[in-house]
Amino acid sequence: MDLAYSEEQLLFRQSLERYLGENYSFAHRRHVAAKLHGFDPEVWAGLAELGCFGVPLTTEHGGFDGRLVTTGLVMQALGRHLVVEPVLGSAVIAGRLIARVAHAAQRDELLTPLIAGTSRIAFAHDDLGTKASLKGGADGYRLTARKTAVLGGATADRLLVSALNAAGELRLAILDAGTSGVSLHPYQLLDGSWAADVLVQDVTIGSDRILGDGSDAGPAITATLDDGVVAACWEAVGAMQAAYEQTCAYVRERRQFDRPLAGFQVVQHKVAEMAVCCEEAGAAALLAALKLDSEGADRDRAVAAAKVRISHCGRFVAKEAVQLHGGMGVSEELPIATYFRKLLTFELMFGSSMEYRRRYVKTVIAARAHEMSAVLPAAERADITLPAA
Amino acid sequence: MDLAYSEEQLLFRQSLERYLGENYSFAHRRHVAAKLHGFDPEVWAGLAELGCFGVPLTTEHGGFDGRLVTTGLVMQALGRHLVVEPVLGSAVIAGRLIARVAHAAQRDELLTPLIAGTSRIAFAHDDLGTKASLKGGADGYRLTARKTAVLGGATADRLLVSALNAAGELRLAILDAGTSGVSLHPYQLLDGSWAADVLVQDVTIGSDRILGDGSDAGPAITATLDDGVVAACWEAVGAMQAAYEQTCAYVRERRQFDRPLAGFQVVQHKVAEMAVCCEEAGAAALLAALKLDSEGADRDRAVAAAKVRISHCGRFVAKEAVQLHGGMGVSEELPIATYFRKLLTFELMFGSSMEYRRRYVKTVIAARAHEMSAVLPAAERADITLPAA
Amino acid sequence: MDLILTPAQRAFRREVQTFLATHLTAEMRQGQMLTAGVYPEPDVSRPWHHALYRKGWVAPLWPVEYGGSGWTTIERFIFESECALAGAPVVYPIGVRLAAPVILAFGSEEQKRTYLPRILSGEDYWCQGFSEPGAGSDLASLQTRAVLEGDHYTINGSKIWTTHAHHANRMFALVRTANTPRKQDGISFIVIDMQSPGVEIRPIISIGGEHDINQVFFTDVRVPPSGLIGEVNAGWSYAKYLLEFERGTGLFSSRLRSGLKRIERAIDALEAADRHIRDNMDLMARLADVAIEIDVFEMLELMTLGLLEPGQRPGPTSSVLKLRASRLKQTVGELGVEILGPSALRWQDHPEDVLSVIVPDYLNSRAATIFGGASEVQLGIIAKSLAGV
Amino acid sequence: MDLILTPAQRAFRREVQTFLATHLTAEMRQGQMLTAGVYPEPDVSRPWHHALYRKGWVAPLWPVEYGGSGWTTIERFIFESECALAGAPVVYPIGVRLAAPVILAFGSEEQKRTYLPRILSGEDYWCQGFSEPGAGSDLASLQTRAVLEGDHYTINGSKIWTTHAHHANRMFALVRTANTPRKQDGISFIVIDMQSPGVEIRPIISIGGEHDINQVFFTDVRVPPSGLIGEVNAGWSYAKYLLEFERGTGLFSSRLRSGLKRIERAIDALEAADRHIRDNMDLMARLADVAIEIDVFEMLELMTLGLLEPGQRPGPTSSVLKLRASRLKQTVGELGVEILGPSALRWQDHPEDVLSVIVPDYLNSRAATIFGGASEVQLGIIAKSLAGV
Repeated sequence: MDLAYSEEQLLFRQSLERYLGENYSFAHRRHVAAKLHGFDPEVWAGLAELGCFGVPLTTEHGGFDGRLVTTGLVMQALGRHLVVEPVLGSAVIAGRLIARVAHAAQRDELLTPLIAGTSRIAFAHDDLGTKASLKGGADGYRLTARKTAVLGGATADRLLVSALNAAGELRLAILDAGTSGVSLHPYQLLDGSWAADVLVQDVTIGSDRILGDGSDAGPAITATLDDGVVAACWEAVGAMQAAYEQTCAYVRERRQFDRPLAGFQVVQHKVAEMAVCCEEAGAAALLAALKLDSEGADRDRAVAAAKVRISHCGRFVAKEAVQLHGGMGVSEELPIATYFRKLLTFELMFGSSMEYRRRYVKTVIAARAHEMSAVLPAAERADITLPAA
Repeated sequence: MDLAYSEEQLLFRQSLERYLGENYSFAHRRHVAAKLHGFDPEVWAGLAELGCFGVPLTTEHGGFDGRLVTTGLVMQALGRHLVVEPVLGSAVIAGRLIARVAHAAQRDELLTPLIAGTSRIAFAHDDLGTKASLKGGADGYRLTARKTAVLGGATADRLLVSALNAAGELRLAILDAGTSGVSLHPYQLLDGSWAADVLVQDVTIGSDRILGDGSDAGPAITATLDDGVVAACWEAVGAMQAAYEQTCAYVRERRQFDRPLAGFQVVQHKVAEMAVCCEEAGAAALLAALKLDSEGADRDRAVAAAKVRISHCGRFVAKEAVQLHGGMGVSEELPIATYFRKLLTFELMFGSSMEYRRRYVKTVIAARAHEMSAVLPAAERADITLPAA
Repeated sequence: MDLILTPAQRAFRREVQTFLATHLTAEMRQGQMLTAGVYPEPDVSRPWHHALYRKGWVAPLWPVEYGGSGWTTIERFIFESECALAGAPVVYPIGVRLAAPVILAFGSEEQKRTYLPRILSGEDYWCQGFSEPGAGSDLASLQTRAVLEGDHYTINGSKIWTTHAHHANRMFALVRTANTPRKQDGISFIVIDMQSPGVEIRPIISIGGEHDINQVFFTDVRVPPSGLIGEVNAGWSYAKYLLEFERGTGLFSSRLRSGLKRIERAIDALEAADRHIRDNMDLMARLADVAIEIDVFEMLELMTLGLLEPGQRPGPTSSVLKLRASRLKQTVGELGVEILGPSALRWQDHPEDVLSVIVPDYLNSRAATIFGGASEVQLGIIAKSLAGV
Repeated sequence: MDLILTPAQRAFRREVQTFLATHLTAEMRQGQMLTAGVYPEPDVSRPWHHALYRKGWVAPLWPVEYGGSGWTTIERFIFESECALAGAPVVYPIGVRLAAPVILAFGSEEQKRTYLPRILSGEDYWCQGFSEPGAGSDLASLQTRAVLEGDHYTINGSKIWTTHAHHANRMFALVRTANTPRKQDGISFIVIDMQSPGVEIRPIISIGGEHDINQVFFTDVRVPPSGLIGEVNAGWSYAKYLLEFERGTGLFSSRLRSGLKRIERAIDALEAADRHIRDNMDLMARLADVAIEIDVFEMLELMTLGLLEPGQRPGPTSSVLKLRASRLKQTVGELGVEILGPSALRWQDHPEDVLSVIVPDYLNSRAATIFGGASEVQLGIIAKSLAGV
């Protein structure tokens, strides 16, 4: 058991924090969100240079790390600075999905520019039950799909589109965003980042444009979306911590009734409750990432716990940060309102707490796994029995 | 619309409060609960003399009032003083059930001594699905039943036992508690009052011992249990208010760190939140009672709202009262721990908040009644239509 | 005690319903439905204001001789309930319900003749200049000064969070007219013409993305002494009167109910798009909880205000109402967002329909516990005045 | 960073499991399962204490030369987790974890030789004399005095909330030995023989109906100077050391997990009696929420304490752990009561099984946020030390 970040991880976090501190002011961020469809090429190049896009991928796949814990550190920093660029959609989700499914040549083709920052790939999956279809055979396919809320879809140059083939199995098709027959409706999300609805109307694609060796992509998609949830959890933790720290600073400075807000016991206790929430949320994100980095982990348990608990803690921190900022919290005068929307976005994305709670019931509770430690690996103890009580 | 208590109601409340203040100290209450199976004959006679047992019944039925609002005032006072005697089970539930179902001769026989305090009747209904049965016909019946949690069953002299007849309709049988074949297992409830499990083993009863004219007692039972819930709501409100008031007094008096607890802003705000809860709970109880006193009221809405909201508010008040009392709150040194158990009992009795919430969904939400005022009577407006928006 | 309407009350209700069916247009209802914030835009509220004006129903709380409608509180409750149910626009209250009571109580005859008719007719549109960048809940520390120079006051300083300043032609403001040991003693209440030279308005975008509030700058703005209400340096007591009046006369429950109704319409829209909200028992349980809170709050409001004569103030219980109403507004909004689920992620990408307004309205509702007396202030009042701690 | 056990850790875990399978009897497990409160009765905990003593595993936090087990924090975590999972009795900690660290840090060599071996062997059973009727969270205002009269101290006064005083043969107590301007400066830390003449014990019944706590009266009780730990009038700093040690070394998560496991057993018992708890999605969702909170808390505890050397103190984050653990204990208890539903209403009328212990345990858990540093105190520490406000 090793509970400390490595020196490399700490150095990496430090350099990313420094980069964002110098290059990603709140004013700049506002500009990117409002005017640039959530994408600043310079920032993207900067993040690529730091190595951010290679972090979610193992060296075997051309990446630099491959662990979700390290990916989490990237996402946490992005959350702190409210970065709107589509790192989650491209580097984490599309990147890891390609790594899981693609064959070697496709990996080289797709991941090398993705890591270098010269290509942005968006994963177009959710179709609200309209069932994207992939028809045809070895000499080519026809793809029809209506996808919604594609993260980073507004500025991606490539799309990874999931669709059902004739056998009812999921396949992933690679499409250039500019392909004729593909139309995009970009829009802003609640947190200021940009997504798109994607319409693919009977587009012909070559069989080499199907990712991988032709087996069902369903399990890889499920696993990758879980990775995405955990990455989003870290981003939320970063946002939460920043909102908390800015609130601490604000109540120390702002005076009312001849003393700093921090002089009021009620304010002190609220800030303390926020601190507790931040600690808890950090633990939840760390647990999920460490578990998903392990072999044979109970993904349901780790992901569901993180999403539910961080949603809860994030909601509390967001509300109190706004309340303690007063008018400054409910306006665009400070970043606080944006943190609020960011944390609300996190709650709504990838499914609600209620859904993850149900997932925990169906998998963890039903198997009585919740009677065992969430942290320690499952024990090899089958041969040891206790006397009945 | 009349939102003021009548002079009679206020005077009645005052005299009951005075009586309990003089005759029902916390020490006495403890003695009754621990040693007397929750029944002090002198107190019972005193309450009868004040007219408490006639309040839930109309003058037509030999009672003094018949409105749930006035009944509520009685229950509220009993709640404040943590009275363990079975007023709810006997005077409210059994009394009103008899008034609803019995024919005139039975009413005279049963209600006159009930109101006078010389007879206590317990309604034995809940059988945990074991289905009590009533077999036979005009010249006599045989009753078999296994009833649980019969309020006041520990000290009742008569039982009203519900059972299904051959046609699958509910009937109510009158039994003397001492009848051979009837066995009682008395036990204390969480709030200190006493209930009983009742076992009736193939007991023969005359046809005149069936309440009423032979029609299904089901609707009367449902309505009366709703009345019972509302009465319990008022009792909870009384307990809550007393716990709140005693907490206010305690924090004013008790000193820590060289000032009264009331000098701490966090304590002030907690007490204020308790005050808000008490106000809300009082409103919920009042609304339910007034609605049930009206013709054609939406009983589901009124009862469900009261049970859910008063449970919520009561839980908050109970917890904070204990917390603010510190060690004195988690021990039997003061009545606070007893108020806590009383309010927890209320939550658990007659079904949980979850169940009442479901009831609200099934009846109110499904009918979209929640879009209309809960307070104003349904409007006669069918012929007025608004232009479509 | 009962909730039954008298024949006169029933007739009045009928009259209101008929009036609504005749004068409330689809455009007005649509405008109110699409309002994400406290007050609709003037182009929505003005036509409705005029319709009420012609009927004599604009100002329920004014004396009849000045154009008040002469209603009892119950009638006002019925009126508000029917208006909200019908989806009528909220009458812009800053003139009618904030400025006018102060003018009526403390203004000169000439001020009454000048200002009141134009408030009543809707010709004047007021805004409120209380908060300042350095003075929020601690209002008395305000710094905007008015200096008497010859025949006029010269005003310099700034007000912030000024709702609809960009629509208003008049402002009533608190200004510092003397430096006194006790800050409260040097404040005056003054009327400023918003068209005066030296008044500048900076829009502030709210957390919900709307332009409702502003910062207003005063640079050597001239105001004639006739703009001063009451005595110089006595403004603080007028402001306290105003705030108590504001808190104590609001009927919030009907508007909370229309918030719930709006959510029902959103559910209908989602169901029409094949999102099965009504089958989701988790969401339905949440909806029931909120509806129950509103049911109970409605009764609380009625029993708190219903016994008062028009103009009579309810005392500290009004803080309970303000606190609960503001939290409930947030609860309703939060419920709406949860019901929208993934649809809530689209930021300003909806057609102009009910789905477009739920999220901004929720976000803006975070201000409800901040402005007009923050929750922390209300809790302090409740602790002191109700709980006596 | 990872959660994978090293081979040595896996071997240790295996050793603990084997030990439990060999030495933990059904009676011990049953005794712990039926414990409604913090500590089991001595007849439950003593045999287990002896088994651990023989193995050298009683005192993980003591230096090895005094009989400590020499474990790392991770090993201690594994040990606690396995013990809780197996249902082992809680080792009574007042001697081992509270008295001993103070004696080790500040006691004389003779005191160490006198007291420590008898704590380790379980021969001495200690209680803690801190709180007084007039000194709860404000501990320093204590009034019990020790006056040096010739060759002994004479003690007069009273301690309250003294857990297991009626089982203990020794007490460590804070007593006033001087009247100093700063109350803290006149306090000494002293060991009292509970068999001394003048010691009287009054049982206090807890909110859960148990006799665990007491008031202890001292009337001219003689204590030799050898009972004084460390310097006279320096007791306050020892007490602070003790409290920090107590907060910072507890591993709460494993015992919270066994609380959850106990609820699972209660569900099994209810299902066996035809109460279908596992089909109730509302209850299952509540269960999932609580299990998730415990999962996350377990990680929080591990990451807070896991990097520390044995004996090293974690600083103010320990207040986060204490706060969360105490609230979670209540949450677990409350969940248990909700699951019991109507069965929770029977007060002390269950057979001695798991259903009999859920309600008293919940009720007693209300003390968790009061004793050992109330939540309000922890929040104050967190605000000051973590948030810097």
